[in-house]
Amino acid sequence: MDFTFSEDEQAFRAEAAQWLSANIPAPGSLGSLDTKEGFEKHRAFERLMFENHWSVVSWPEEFGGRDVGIIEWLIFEEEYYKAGGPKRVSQNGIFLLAPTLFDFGTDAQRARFLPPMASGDEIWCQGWSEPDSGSDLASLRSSATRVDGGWTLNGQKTWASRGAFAEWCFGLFRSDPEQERHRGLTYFLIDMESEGITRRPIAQLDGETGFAEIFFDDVFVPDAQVLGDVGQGWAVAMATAGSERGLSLRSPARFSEAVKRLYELLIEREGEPSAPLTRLADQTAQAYCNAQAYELQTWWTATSIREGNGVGPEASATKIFWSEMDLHIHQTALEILGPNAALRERDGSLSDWLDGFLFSLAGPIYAGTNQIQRNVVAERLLGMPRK
Amino acid sequence: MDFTFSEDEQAFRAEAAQWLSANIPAPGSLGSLDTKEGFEKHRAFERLMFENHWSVVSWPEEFGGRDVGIIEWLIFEEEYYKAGGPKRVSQNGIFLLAPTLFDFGTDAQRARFLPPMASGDEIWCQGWSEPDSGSDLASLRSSATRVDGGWTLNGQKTWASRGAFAEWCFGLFRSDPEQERHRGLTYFLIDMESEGITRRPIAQLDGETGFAEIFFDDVFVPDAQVLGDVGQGWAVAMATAGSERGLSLRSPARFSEAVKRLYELLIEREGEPSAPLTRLADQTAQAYCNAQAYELQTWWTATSIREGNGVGPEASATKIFWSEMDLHIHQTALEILGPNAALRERDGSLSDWLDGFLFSLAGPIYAGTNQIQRNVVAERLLGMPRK
Amino acid sequence: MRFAFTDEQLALRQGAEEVLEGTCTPADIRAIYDSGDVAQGRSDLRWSALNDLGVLSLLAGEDVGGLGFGDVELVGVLESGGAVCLPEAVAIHAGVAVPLLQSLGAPLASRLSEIIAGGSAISVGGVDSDLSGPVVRWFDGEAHAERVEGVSRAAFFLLASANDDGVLVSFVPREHCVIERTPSLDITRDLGTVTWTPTPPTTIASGDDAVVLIDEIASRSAFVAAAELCGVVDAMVTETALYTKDRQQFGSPIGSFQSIKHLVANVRVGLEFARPAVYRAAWSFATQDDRRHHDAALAKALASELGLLAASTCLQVHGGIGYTWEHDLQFSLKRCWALASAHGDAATQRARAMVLGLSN
Amino acid sequence: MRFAFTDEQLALRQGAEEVLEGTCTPADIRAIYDSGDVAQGRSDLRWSALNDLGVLSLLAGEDVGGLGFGDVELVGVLESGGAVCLPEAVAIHAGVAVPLLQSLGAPLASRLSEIIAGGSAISVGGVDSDLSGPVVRWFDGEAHAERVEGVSRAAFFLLASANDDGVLVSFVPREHCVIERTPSLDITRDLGTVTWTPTPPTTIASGDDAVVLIDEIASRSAFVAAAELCGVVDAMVTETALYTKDRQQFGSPIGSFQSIKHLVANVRVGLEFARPAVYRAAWSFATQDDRRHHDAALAKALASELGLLAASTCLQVHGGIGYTWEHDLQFSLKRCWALASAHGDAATQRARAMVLGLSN
Repeated sequence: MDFTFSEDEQAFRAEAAQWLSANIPAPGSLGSLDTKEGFEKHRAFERLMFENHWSVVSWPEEFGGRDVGIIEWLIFEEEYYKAGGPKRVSQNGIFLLAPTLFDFGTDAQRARFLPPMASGDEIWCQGWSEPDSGSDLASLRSSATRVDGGWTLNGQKTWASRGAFAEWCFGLFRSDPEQERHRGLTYFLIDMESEGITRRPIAQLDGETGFAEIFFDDVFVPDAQVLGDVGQGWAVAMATAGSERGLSLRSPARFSEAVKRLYELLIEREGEPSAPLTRLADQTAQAYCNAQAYELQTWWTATSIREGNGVGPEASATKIFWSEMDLHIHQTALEILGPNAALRERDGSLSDWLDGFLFSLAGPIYAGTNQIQRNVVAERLLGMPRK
Repeated sequence: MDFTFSEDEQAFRAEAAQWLSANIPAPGSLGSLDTKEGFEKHRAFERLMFENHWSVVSWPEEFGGRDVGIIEWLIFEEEYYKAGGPKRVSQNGIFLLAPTLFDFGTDAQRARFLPPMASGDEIWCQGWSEPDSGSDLASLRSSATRVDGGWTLNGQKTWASRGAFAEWCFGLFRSDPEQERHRGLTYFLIDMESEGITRRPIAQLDGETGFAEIFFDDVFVPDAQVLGDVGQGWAVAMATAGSERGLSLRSPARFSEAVKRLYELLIEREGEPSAPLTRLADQTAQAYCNAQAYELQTWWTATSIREGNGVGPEASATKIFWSEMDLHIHQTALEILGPNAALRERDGSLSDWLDGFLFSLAGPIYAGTNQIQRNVVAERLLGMPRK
Repeated sequence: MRFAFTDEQLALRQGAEEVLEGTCTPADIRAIYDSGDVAQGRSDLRWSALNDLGVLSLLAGEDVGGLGFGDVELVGVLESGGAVCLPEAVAIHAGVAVPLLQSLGAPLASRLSEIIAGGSAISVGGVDSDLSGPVVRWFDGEAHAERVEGVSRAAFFLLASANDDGVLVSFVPREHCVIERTPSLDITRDLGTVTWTPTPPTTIASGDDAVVLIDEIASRSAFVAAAELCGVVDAMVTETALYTKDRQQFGSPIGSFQSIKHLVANVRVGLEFARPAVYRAAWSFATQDDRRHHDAALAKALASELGLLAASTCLQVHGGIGYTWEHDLQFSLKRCWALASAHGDAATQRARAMVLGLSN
Repeated sequence: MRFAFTDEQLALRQGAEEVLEGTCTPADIRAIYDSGDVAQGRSDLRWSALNDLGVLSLLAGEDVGGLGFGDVELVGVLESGGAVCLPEAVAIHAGVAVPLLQSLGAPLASRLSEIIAGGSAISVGGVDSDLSGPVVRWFDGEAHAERVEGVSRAAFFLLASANDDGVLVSFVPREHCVIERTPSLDITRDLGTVTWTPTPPTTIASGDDAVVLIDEIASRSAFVAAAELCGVVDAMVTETALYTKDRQQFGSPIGSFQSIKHLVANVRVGLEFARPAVYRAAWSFATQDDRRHHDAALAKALASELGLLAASTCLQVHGGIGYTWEHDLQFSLKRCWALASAHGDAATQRARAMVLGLSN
């Protein structure tokens, strides 16, 4: 056990911090990811990061990364959130698809897809859920039919974040109609400009179009865009499912930075906390301890991953923890703000805390509801009976 | 709607308060219900109450009551707990069996059993659960076999409160071995001195013998001690099951008196509360509001009962509420007491708060676990699907 | 002692429900959401219909044209309004402004009579609920009241203010006020900041009288919000339970999964215990019982906590679809969040209830 | 940066587990419970076995006969002790007293050396954890330390005290103390009140030095209790999950019911996040990192909260049988309740962690 950062790690941190402090755009200046204009501004920042090799630090250099390990990736994330970095418009691609491409893609696929993914030139959206397949992903019905040189896709996907503007989509389709549930699915990479694709943006609670429904009407996808083996889509998708539940989408710095702001908000309302704490100060202390615990558990997991262990069902525990912590942080902030919390700004926009609260409400729902994750923890970490 | 107490109600309250203040024994002077000595002292107090017609105020006068309504019963309970009345050693009989006797018993049974029940001369224990039938009561296997003039009982019952010393037991046995689950059960009244009965006291978390296992080895019960129709035991038992879950075992005054003591404890530790409340003061305020809500919901339910409505599945909501409130009150008290909470008194006994905490832990378990009660609320109050 | 409604009271609630069923449909609420402006709603129709039913002047005396009823009659109507996320500030008008003007007696009777006859709306501002008692706006020439409800429709405002000289309550016609509307997450809440200059002619209470009146405003505002919350939670939990019968996952309706059952059951349990507290507060106001401030705080504490629990639970049970603009659940969610913090949040009100109830 | 144990560290933990498996069985704990007195346990055997393994002097230097290891080696041993509800106060001896005496260097070296050679026990008293810093006993002639652990076995006591002249830490042989045992709900915790008269010969630190030492005692006590809590919770949740496979109701093992699954899963999630905090604190103590007070508070805050959650959950899942004296679950329940409030409860410690971590 050693919590000291090596000289290399410290140098990496310093370099990242320096570049980020000089280049991170002013807060709010990129606008909302969910508008076309904001989307393009975010994309431009991704390109700037890519050009300076900060977009995907843990990737091999040939694809635009720095070939550093998971520890350095976490260091980068810490500095990114400390510097107030914006949401990553490319996150579906670089965090959710890329690990699968590295594990299951062909050399040609990696060469074709990874660099524009990292540069933001091609933004990806996810095509997992269908209207009748939310938590029960294995029930999906969108189909892939064998045709000459590829497949024809039909059906409907939903909850595709970034789906309103993305260039590419990755998703699972039923390639063998005879098979049920987890069998007979294939993983496809789909050009969103293909003929037969219609997208319908879906507005969220905040009125902005966070996701889209995607309709597939005889969409042709060539064989070169099948990821992994035909019929093995479930295994391919699940091999890296831990990425979404676990640390890659929710690096600890996001929460520790949020807790610092929460503490400032508390002091504004109640002054410096002193013992015995008030209820709101105690809730803030809970948020603080949870964020610290999450950071430490992340280093623990990262060490384990670096030493060759995969991400197991612990990722379900992680997903439960961060999503409920995020909700708790934002609920506490709204309580501190009191009756003004539910107001909009004069221009009709949402305050950062209210916006964050609405976003945090989605946490226990997406990437497998927390109900499903608790089943996984009980069955796979504790060996409780399935039925 | 009218929250004013009538002159009769006020006179009843005054009379009860006067008698109770003059006759309630000094706190702790009766010892523990779970020792033979304490049991007998509690029984003696029951007799005193009975002689003064305070034991079972809502029963007809012929059985020792005052024939008053549920509102007066609640008034009596309020005064009883305000005066610091001891636990009722006769509660299984008067609160759980008596309503069933009134509804399903024969005149002869009522005449035989009710007066000694009310006087404490005959204390009853409950024979519902079996080692393999806890929440799943319908799975019980103890048997009743038809013999000349009555039935022979065999099997084992457990969690019989007061079972170590009680004179009588009421319980369900499977009288038709061909039938399963809720069918083929019969409700029996059993003399605990019958040949073939063995009792084994079970010590609780606090080391005292709160309940007993009862073994039935060819125990003869005459036909006169069948309550309701043969084979109809489930319906007979369930018709008044609401009594256990609902208000009769847990009159609101128990909790409002506990909350007053909690508030005093809080002030001892932290002084008078002022805004913004500390965490412990806020928890105390939650306890206060819950106890108030419980009291009001009880008046609401009592009015409904008086107007001829039965106790429905709302009793499950009531059981969840009081059991979790009771736990919350005691957990808060222990937190206020800090590290001294887990100590015993010098003589090895438990403090009232620690004793109450251990007792409150049983609340979410017995009389149908709160998991089962939540199923009932979901299915019967909200119409959610059973399967 | 009888804690139940009369048939007449239940009939009045049913009458309000019927009017609202016709005039305040989910489509009406959606029209407001989609336009982004509560003033676009079909509010005149609704307001008139409720006025015709007598709901708006339920608590005014028959001598001034009201029905001369009490809060026990009103509370069911308030719940009905909550259930449909009523955009008009009926609760504040009928449950706060009208009874307070009525309580001031003769001097205000003719004004009240005119208002009732004209079907005008009164709104209330300048009072916040807090454990330390009502907080009113400091002013220097101008006074500002924030988060006043129903500003677009109100013809009159009942406004509290304070400066170094003491406390005032004013009754101010709209034309003497500057109104700036405040956008809210719940678009159907017609909030705004009201700016006015307190003058002797508009003063209806000062000094100790004003302090008493402000206390009544704070408690009544908490009570009516608690009643609305019970209404919206009842509607939400009923709709959510129905949704769990229809939505299939893993080959079964999701309502058959125990985890979903227990989540929804917790909301139902909370409602079972919040409602009697709200009804008790209604009775305390109706009878001017000394307990009314305590009872209002208790009711709001329970209802606010319930509202937040209901919102997060019902959203979680609906899953992604509940998170969308196109699902009507959002109306109730946003109403819950707004009402839970308005007029004293759960923590503030439970502290108030405990201190009023236990410290002697 | 490497946050994991070495093979050697894991082997040491396993060694301790094996010793405890043979010497601290549920039957051993039951014997104590049934006799009602911890002094009736087979404690000499256990103590010697742990001493032979080197566990008791793990943190003492090799020069005084210890193993010269650090807290990262110790923490797994402490968890193992928690898992079996170890009746001896090994955590206080090995995790608080020994390292603090070791830190005082030469003046105490020969005493420590003798203690280690003789296999004697040291206990610690007079310090409470509190957000405002350690609180020590006021004395006037005599000083009293309450809730001292392991009083029956301790040959020496490390005792903090204060009066108007300042703060002292004394190192007092048992024969100079009056010991009154304190009955506890967890009968296996050997608690008592220690009374002594601080004298110059027994003083090992005074003034600022004593304040620093007391701070170390408070933080180390919190850390070792947090480690024990993780051990007991791990054992409880594992046993409870097994129980849910065996216990049948409604024709299925109760572990197949979602509500039971989710209750137990919540405990497992808590453990997943408390443990790394405990391990981080171990590293901070091992390296005398400035963060150690913060890290100890964080670890204890998380572990105390987890301990209470685990106790109520595991009892609920066991149902009535868990509520009985004859089921072994009671050992873990009572250990959780005791440790959760000892050395700073969750609320106290999370306040301390936040203030140390965020206020600059």
